[in-house]
Amino acid sequence: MDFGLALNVIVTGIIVVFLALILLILVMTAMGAVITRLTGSKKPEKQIEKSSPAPQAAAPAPVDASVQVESGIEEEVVAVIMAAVSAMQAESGEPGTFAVKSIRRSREARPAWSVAGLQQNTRPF
Amino acid sequence: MDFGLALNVIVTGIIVVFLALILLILVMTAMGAVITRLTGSKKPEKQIEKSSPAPQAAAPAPVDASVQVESGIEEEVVAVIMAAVSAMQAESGEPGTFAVKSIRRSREARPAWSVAGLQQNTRPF
Amino acid sequence: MDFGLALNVIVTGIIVVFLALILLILVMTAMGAVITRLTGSKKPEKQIEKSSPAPQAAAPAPVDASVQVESGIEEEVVAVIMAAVSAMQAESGEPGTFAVKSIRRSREARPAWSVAGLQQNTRPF
Amino acid sequence: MMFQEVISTITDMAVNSGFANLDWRSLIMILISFVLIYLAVKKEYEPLLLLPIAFGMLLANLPVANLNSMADGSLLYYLYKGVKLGIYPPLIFLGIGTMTDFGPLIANPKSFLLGAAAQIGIFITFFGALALGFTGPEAASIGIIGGADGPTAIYVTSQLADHLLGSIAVAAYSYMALVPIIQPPIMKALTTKKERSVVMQQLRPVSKTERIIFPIMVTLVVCMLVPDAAPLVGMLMLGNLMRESGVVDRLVKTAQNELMNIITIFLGVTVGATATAETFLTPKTLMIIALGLIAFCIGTACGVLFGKLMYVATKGKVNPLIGSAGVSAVPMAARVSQKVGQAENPGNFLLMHAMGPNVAGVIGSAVAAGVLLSIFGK
Amino acid sequence: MMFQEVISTITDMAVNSGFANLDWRSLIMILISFVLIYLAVKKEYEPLLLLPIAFGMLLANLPVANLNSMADGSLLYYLYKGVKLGIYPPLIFLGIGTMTDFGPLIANPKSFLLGAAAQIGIFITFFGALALGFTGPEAASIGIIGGADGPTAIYVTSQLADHLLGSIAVAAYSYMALVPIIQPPIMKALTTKKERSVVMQQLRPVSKTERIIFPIMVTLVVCMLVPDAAPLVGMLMLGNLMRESGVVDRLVKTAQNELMNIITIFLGVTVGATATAETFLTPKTLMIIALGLIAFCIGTACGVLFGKLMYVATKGKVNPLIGSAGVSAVPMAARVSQKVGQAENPGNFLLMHAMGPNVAGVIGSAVAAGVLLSIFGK
Amino acid sequence: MMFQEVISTITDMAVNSGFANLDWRSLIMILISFVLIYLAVKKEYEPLLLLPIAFGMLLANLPVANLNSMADGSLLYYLYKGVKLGIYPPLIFLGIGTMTDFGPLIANPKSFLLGAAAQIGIFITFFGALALGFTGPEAASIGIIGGADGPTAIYVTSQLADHLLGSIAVAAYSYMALVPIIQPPIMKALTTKKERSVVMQQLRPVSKTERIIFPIMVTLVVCMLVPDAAPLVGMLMLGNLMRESGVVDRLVKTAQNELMNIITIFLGVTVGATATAETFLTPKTLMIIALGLIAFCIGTACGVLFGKLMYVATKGKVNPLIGSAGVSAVPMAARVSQKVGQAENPGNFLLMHAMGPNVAGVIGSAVAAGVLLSIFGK
Ligand code: NA
Ligand code: NA
Ligand code: NA
Repeated sequence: MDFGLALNVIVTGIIVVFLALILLILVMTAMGAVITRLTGSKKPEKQIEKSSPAPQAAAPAPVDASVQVESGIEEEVVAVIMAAVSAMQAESGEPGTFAVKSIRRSREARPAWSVAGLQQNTRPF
Repeated sequence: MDFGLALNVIVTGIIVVFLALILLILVMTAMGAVITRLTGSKKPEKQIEKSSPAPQAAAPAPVDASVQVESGIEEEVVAVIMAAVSAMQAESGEPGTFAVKSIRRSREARPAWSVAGLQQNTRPF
Repeated sequence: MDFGLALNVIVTGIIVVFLALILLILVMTAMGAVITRLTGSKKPEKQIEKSSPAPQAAAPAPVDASVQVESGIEEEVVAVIMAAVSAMQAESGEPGTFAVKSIRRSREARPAWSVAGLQQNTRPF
Repeated sequence: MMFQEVISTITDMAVNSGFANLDWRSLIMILISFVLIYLAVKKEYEPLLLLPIAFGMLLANLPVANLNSMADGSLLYYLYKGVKLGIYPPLIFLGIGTMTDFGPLIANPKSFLLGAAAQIGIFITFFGALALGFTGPEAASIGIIGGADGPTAIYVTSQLADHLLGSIAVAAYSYMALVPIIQPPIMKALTTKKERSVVMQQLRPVSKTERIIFPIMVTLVVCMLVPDAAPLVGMLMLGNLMRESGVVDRLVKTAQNELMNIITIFLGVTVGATATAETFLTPKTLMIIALGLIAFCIGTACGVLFGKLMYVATKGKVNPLIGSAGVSAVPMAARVSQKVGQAENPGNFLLMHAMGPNVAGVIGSAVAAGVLLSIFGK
Repeated sequence: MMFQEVISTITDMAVNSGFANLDWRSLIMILISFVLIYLAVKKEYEPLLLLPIAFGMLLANLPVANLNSMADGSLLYYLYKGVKLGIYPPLIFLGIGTMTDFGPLIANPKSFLLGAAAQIGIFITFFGALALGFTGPEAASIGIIGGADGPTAIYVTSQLADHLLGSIAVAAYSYMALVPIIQPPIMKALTTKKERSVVMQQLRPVSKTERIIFPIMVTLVVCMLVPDAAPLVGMLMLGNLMRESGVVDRLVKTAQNELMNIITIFLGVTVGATATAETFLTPKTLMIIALGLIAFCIGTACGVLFGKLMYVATKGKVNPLIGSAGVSAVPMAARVSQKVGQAENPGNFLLMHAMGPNVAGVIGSAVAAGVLLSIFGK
Repeated sequence: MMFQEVISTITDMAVNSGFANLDWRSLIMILISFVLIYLAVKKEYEPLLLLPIAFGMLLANLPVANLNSMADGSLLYYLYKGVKLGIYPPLIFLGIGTMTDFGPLIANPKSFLLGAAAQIGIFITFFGALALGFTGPEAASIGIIGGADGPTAIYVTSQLADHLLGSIAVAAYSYMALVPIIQPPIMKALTTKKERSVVMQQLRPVSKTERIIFPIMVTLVVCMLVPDAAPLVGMLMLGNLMRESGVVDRLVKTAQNELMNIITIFLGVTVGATATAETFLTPKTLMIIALGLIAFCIGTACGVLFGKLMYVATKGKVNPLIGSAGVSAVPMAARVSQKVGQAENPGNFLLMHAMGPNVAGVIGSAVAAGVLLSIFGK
């Protein structure tokens, strides 16, 4: 076994993989900043409004067994929506003030929390 | 530049293209005549009857804003049907006596004014 | 013409074809026996129950013109179901005691009398 | 001077055009292609293959255009590679496997015997062809028409005698379309009224496990016994395993639709385009057409006669009419059994019983193909 | 010592990376590919082909990766075989045939004349290209842009001058997307208000028999006269025959969807990936873009002028605006005729009348392609 | 005399049949293929690939039939060309690109780090394989199993050491199916209850513009840095660009369905059919299976440990459980993160946060593949 070659490959490999993905982080972060500046970040906000259900009820946040889930939407997705709601509550500083009562598939083609994308990703390749 | 070659190609090209398509005109016209003689042109007439709505109302021919169009049928197709109706009126000698009130997709597989064909042709290749 | 070759091919061919298919009979029969022993033939029985309509009416068995056939199910399939019913009657020893009144496509994915399979086989390749 | 050049170019094009080079042989071929288009479109004789075949024949016989499957460098030459290298027919079999329900055969394995008996026509026709002066590989390709299985016939012929591909494909698909006309008289002539009236016992239900094991077993047994049948039988059974497993539905859907359709178009057009005047307009073609019919008739007869044997052996439990379905031509031949049986007794439903020999016939002709390939193949 | 090796490997990778080897020419090509992606995605310029073409161009110009269509052994090299050997464009034509309704042309065969007239732009542009110093085969490939038919342009160029494939494909598809901007001024300049207001007579209904015979007749006539057009016209007409026959719907569905889509992806990416800096960043590309525009304009003008001729000949029954549809660019050009006509008279509906010359233009440019291939082809 | 001939022919066929030539090694291979079919069908271990792979293995080991991917002239030999020439895996990546939502990664680009960390398993396993006596290219192919990405593993192995293709593909797909069993113990062992309970902040919404620019940027950066990754990454990103552009839906539909399914069938069967007894029944295969498991475990561990690092660096804002998703195995690994997290705190939803590292892992292993190909490739 050529120990030199081995170490060489390992170190180079790991460095290059990290280098490539760090470069991507920089590029994407820069891109995100540019786009936000250009568009004044108006559009994303609007999207948030659309995708967040208005707080209405007062049940505790953790999963409520009575939540109605439209057939065909997987458990997981409910989890995601729940998570999103929880996260927003965390931000707004008033936790545990409402629960998801009913989930329907949104009409929007490509919401930030891409439900369709997730389900498609489920196909095992 | 070989001026002779150029002219040669141009003249030959144009002559052959016209020759081919004129030949096609002759062949298709002959074929049309033969078929008409063989079938006594009965079938086409029946088709006309089917595809023409019976004149009922008395509004002026040009497009009426209140025309109801079934969703999925493009504006263009309405235009075509309108045109067909107008044309038939022009033939029958009594213009401007009715308007299209409502358009529904015909059940017929292959009407003379092939709506489906048109929509398929729309795909850009 | 090489008469020897000819006869050779014919005899060999026929023997090998029969040999192969007889071998398949043996293998499949053995397999059927093994599976029946392993599963105690419980499952198939259940399937029979499911796919056989309960005898209710008392009309004679041969085809009744008033049988309601769900659109999309071919005549043939009706014939098959009728045949199945007749056959069961023959087994149960009391012929001619009921008729098929109405046929609906079963929800089961793969019934013994595979209706879907039959229809697919219809495609001519 | 320049004008002269134009004249000469146009004269050149005229001289090299198809009109100037149309010989009567090509013209006849074009007319034959018209007849086949008519049969495919108006009579609906196996149009999925006959229409592309007929159009391929038309293209191949347009003078000068050189669009036949043997013309090195042409579009159809490249598409024909899939036939020449034996790729398309097994892929068609993959699709057929995904569409075939072997349940009736699993429920009644004795049907295999009828599927074997109906292949006798293949070998007897082989003998006839040999007697008429065809070479061994040619005779084998002609005999396989009697298998009543298009892709198998094309596979064998493409490997053994591809100059006959056009004639054999046309004969095979035409006779498959004519099964409802060819078979009934033979069936009636060979059976008694009593035999035709036999009502058969219901088939037992077949479990999913059996359905899954079946394609694996068939692959093992057939490919071990006749290795040359492996590409056809292996792909047929892979398709069936995919179907019955129920876990790869998206692959099944594509294999039985888009993949099969794409290959059907390529196969049909290029097989048709092998039929140039030189290879098709020979007395051989007429002989092939006659021999093909004989093959179908003998296959049908042998199936029915073997059915009679089973009728006797089972003391009247087997209706000999299901024997004719052993030629394959799925599912047409099984329907013919059903109809002839019902004509005798309106309450008799033989369809599912005939499906057993019918799908067994597909395996049977693949085995016969393997035998012939092992004897005459390179 | 070991540490040194790692350094040297990384240095090696750095030296061989694209960043170190990025020359300004590749950079410009990458920027051009961005512009094309922008046009395809935001402006929706024929995105089905322009997006794959643009991405192929991006891949081909990534330094070191060597992912261009000419790089022996690369992924795109293999996929490009389908272009190089003349396979993809006829198969695209097969799909187009299944989607084309030739009814309006059958109802009014005189439309063929307009479909012929609009091809004059091809030959005049050929002359212009020759005058600018292009070789004969190059000039022929450039001229064919005026046919306003992507697959035809790609077919001719791939056979005659595939170093220009990138530029010509980009020009062809860009101008096809720009038809609604390029044509109207020319149409208005060449016609009077009175001519534009002509209301045409309703087209006669077309029987199914005529629709079935049409593709067969076109194949016969065109392939006999111009054999080199046979792969394109033959496949176009096979597709149309399959469509009109109504008996092979499953083949039609696949030919017009999956088969066409798969080939469109392969064709687009590999055609785009022929456009390396060496072949694309030359003054020739600019000339091609200019000549392509000229070709479109002359084609439109000739169509309209011939329409005027027919207006006179028929004593005002033909609206000359339908002549511009003869360039093909189906169905965009026909829509332009409709819109310009309706702008003059809101009750005038030229669409179906313009579809005749429109689909005739497809046949016309295939014939022109055949002529050029027969003169300049190997 | 004649009878003797028949006897001799049948003896000949018997002697040359598979039954007479079945050695115990082929028999064991056939039994292994049965086990794999069982795992695919009953246990649903990645059946889309494992079922074709297993059946290919069965076909390849049928004695005499010679239906393995290396047997010149056989059906599977031709279909295997797409693997050998490196065509199928990039096309599968094209389809994966059309199905992948990179949104969570764009919203939180730091996830790229976890996608990088989880690839460390590849290189450590490479070292292990080298230590066990494998050659460099072999060790590289074995290491890449740790990428948890089937097409990438097949691509690298087909280019570097295709005699190991069968073992490596089986190991890769088996472990991908076993991700929900392999990962959780490692994840729990390396994290504290407090870490596992971290609730992460909602991801920001991602605009369409960002989604469109992302694939272009990834193509540029990755292919410039590691040109050998270009075929995989380029096609993945072309697919994703087609998806996100929203203007070529018909191409997207075909790329993610029919094209992908056709190639999956061909890829699976031919990869399985490389596994003949000679190449598969060696101690190497057992080592590969062991090393593959090690690769998965190290990858998972490195991902989680790097997650812990980010947990510290962000002062507890990152849940280290999402690190394990960096191995790719989309979307299984992300679901595992979700489940392990939820087991600790039922109100904690990590799925979308884990999707970031998950899809980053796909890019990460393609980069690693590029590095290994650039070092060991021709
Ligand atoms: Na048969
Ligand atoms: Na044109
Ligand atoms: Na990975």
